[in-house]
Amino acid sequence: MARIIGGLGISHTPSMGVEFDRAADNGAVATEWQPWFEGTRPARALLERLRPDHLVIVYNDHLNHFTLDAYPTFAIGVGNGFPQMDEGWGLRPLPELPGDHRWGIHLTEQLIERDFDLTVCQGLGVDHGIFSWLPYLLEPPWTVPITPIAVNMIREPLPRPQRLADLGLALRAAVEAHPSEERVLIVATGGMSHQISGARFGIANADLDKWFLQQLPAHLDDLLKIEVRELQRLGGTEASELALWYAMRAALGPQAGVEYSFSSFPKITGCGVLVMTEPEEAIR
Amino acid sequence: MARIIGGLGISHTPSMGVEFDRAADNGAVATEWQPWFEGTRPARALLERLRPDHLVIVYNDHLNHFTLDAYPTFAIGVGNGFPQMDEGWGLRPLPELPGDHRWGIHLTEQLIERDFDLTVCQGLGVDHGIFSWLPYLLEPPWTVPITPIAVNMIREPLPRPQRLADLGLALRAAVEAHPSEERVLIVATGGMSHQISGARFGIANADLDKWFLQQLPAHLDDLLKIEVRELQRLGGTEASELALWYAMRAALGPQAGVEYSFSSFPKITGCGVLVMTEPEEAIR
Amino acid sequence: MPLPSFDLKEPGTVQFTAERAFDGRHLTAFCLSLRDESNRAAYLTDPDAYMQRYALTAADRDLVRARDWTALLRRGAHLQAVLKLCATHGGNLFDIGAHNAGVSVTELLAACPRIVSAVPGKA
Amino acid sequence: MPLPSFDLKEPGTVQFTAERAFDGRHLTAFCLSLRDESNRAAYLTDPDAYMQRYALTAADRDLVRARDWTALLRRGAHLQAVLKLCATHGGNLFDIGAHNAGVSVTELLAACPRIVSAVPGKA
Ligand SMILES: [Fe+3]
Ligand SMILES: [Fe+3]
Repeated sequence: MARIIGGLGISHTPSMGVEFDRAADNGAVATEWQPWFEGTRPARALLERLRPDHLVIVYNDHLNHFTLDAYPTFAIGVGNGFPQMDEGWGLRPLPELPGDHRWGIHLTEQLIERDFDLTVCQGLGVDHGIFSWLPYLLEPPWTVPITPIAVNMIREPLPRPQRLADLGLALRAAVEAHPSEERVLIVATGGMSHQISGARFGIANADLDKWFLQQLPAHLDDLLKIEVRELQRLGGTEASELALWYAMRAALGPQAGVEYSFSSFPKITGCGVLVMTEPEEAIR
Repeated sequence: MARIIGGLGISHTPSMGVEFDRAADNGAVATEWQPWFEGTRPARALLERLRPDHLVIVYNDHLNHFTLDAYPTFAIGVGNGFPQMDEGWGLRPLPELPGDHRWGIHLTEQLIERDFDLTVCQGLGVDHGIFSWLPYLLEPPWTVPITPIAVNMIREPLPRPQRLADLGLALRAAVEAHPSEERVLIVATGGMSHQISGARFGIANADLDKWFLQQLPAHLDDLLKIEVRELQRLGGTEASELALWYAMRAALGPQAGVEYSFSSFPKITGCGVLVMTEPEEAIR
Repeated sequence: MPLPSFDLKEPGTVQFTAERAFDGRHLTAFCLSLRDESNRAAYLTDPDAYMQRYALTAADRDLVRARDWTALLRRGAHLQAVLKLCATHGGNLFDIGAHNAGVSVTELLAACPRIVSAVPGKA
Repeated sequence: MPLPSFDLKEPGTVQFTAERAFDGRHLTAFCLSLRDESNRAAYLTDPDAYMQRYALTAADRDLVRARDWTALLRRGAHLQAVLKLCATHGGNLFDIGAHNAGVSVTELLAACPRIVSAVPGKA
């Protein structure tokens, strides 16, 4: 059976991607993004040591692929590649995400058998939800195939926090039912505190982000009791995306431990990263 | 609170719609469709007596609205009208389905709160899944608003039969949470035995359909133990759509009783209808 | 025609598995584009040019040109999609079914409904 | 600029409720059509003609012409959709945020990140 070797939680934001490209052009990272760039180096080294064979990435689309004509609570990508969406300023110089449609089919079967009502996407484009942070951690050309799972963080009602934890548990069972010896890393990505509209635009609750990174590894049950509205009130409306990180934590065993944790606040979105491993994969 | 007054199970098939239009033009129903036309008269009379204020219709699309780029397990329509899809032979002379977006929002909120991972559709077109049988039972212009819930019966894996029963239970709770005194009829529509491809094209297990209509009112638990593949083996691949009827039965209370039950086999699809009512609405 | 058997094997049944759904995704997308009337007109005007818009292989295009409904289903085009293609060429379900069953449309029409009897638990 | 408050009321927050999502569905669809480069070009060439393709009301069209980002959000256009419209006109998130907050872009840029501190259970 395949198995989960660890988990990665990470923020995404368009500006993170813009800055990556600018730094690549200029040969230097802008001052306000320097902490984030440096902060991702240890995570990058950890991923290299962990050698995952497959990445399951729980993320959210931002109306760049889906529309409100049909907005899925949970959508899974089944394909051998997932192209980048043009978010309005043109495409970035990056390849498409590699996929493995057999993994997509396997996870679809396993999750629907466990009563997750997926929308199954044979043509899925992906936005900064994955493309913004991925180049910081993995250098293109990307070779490790990805199965993307998109979660609604755009329109009310959002799924309950507990549903995301249940998704993580189901993903664990689904991975373990895969007839291979592959090493799977579960990734969840959602912006930390931020709000990008209204008079609260730019709210930056850096302490909330640090607190969340401290709580998630060992206190998921406490976090699940917090309403998403409370995260939004304290951390901005888009802090709802923190709920996605629950799927990653729940997919790992109770004994999984923290390898690395970091956060910074470059401008308008809390940027954090958390790497956890199962005990038998511990590097720390 | 709103309440469920009863349920309707009914077959759909494109030819049923074609025949309705032809009969309207000719002033006479074709011989092979005569039993079905006559058989729907008592159901029509029952619906008139039951005076529902809202219809929740669990149906399936046949790649007439959705595509395999994004095929939802469960999709809900939120709108004040749902247009007819052109299935390749032009539109039929029928108005769009009336909707009530507030009911759509209410049911969406209630079902997602109960962990149904809906795809929420603000622009939903509907095919013969609803348009083929509706004119037999309700005369246009239609005035009772409808909330359509589309279930994947097109691509494997299908939802488990139990998931459809769970949907019915959740619908009951959702209706009862509606702040009104409205009378709600739960409808489930799926073709009975039929297979429309392969050398088994035209398989007609009329006895299976009769047996199903006998079992559903009081033996849902037994039916739920039967794998969908077994229904497909005996009744044809599209007999999988019988599983949709489970949602209707499960939405009613255990004491709900049969008002009317009928089936016939015009040509290539088993055509049946079942009307049930809650005890306090019993007419029989 | 002999009565249908109670199994899900080919040629009786061409199951639309998840693998087939994936393999046939471009064919299904091409066929479903014909739900749109203007697309039907464009396709009928110049089928080859129209098919170029979709990522069909040369083998896929040959199956479409040959209206080989059975091979299209095996290749992973969904029946409901193939039906749009068939309708665009003036056909209907019975054309596909007859091709699948290896009989004429007249024979198939005469044989339907093909009455069988069995219920679960009493094979 | 004063620091953001810990509540979800307007004008601090314009919640994208399910009702707003429904009311603004045509505006959101119009804005999202601008994800496509050729649509952006068509819109910029003749905004009024382009808007005719969508079921926008006269009031909706006025808000678009006025680039009244705040009123568009209140009307139910999703922020991520309004952002496409803003980008098409050469703007970015800060233009929308400044309009929402009633300050200049320069002021808003200078104020960010607007550091606050609180965690759940310790308001
Ligand atoms: Fe985000
Ligand atoms: Fe059907």
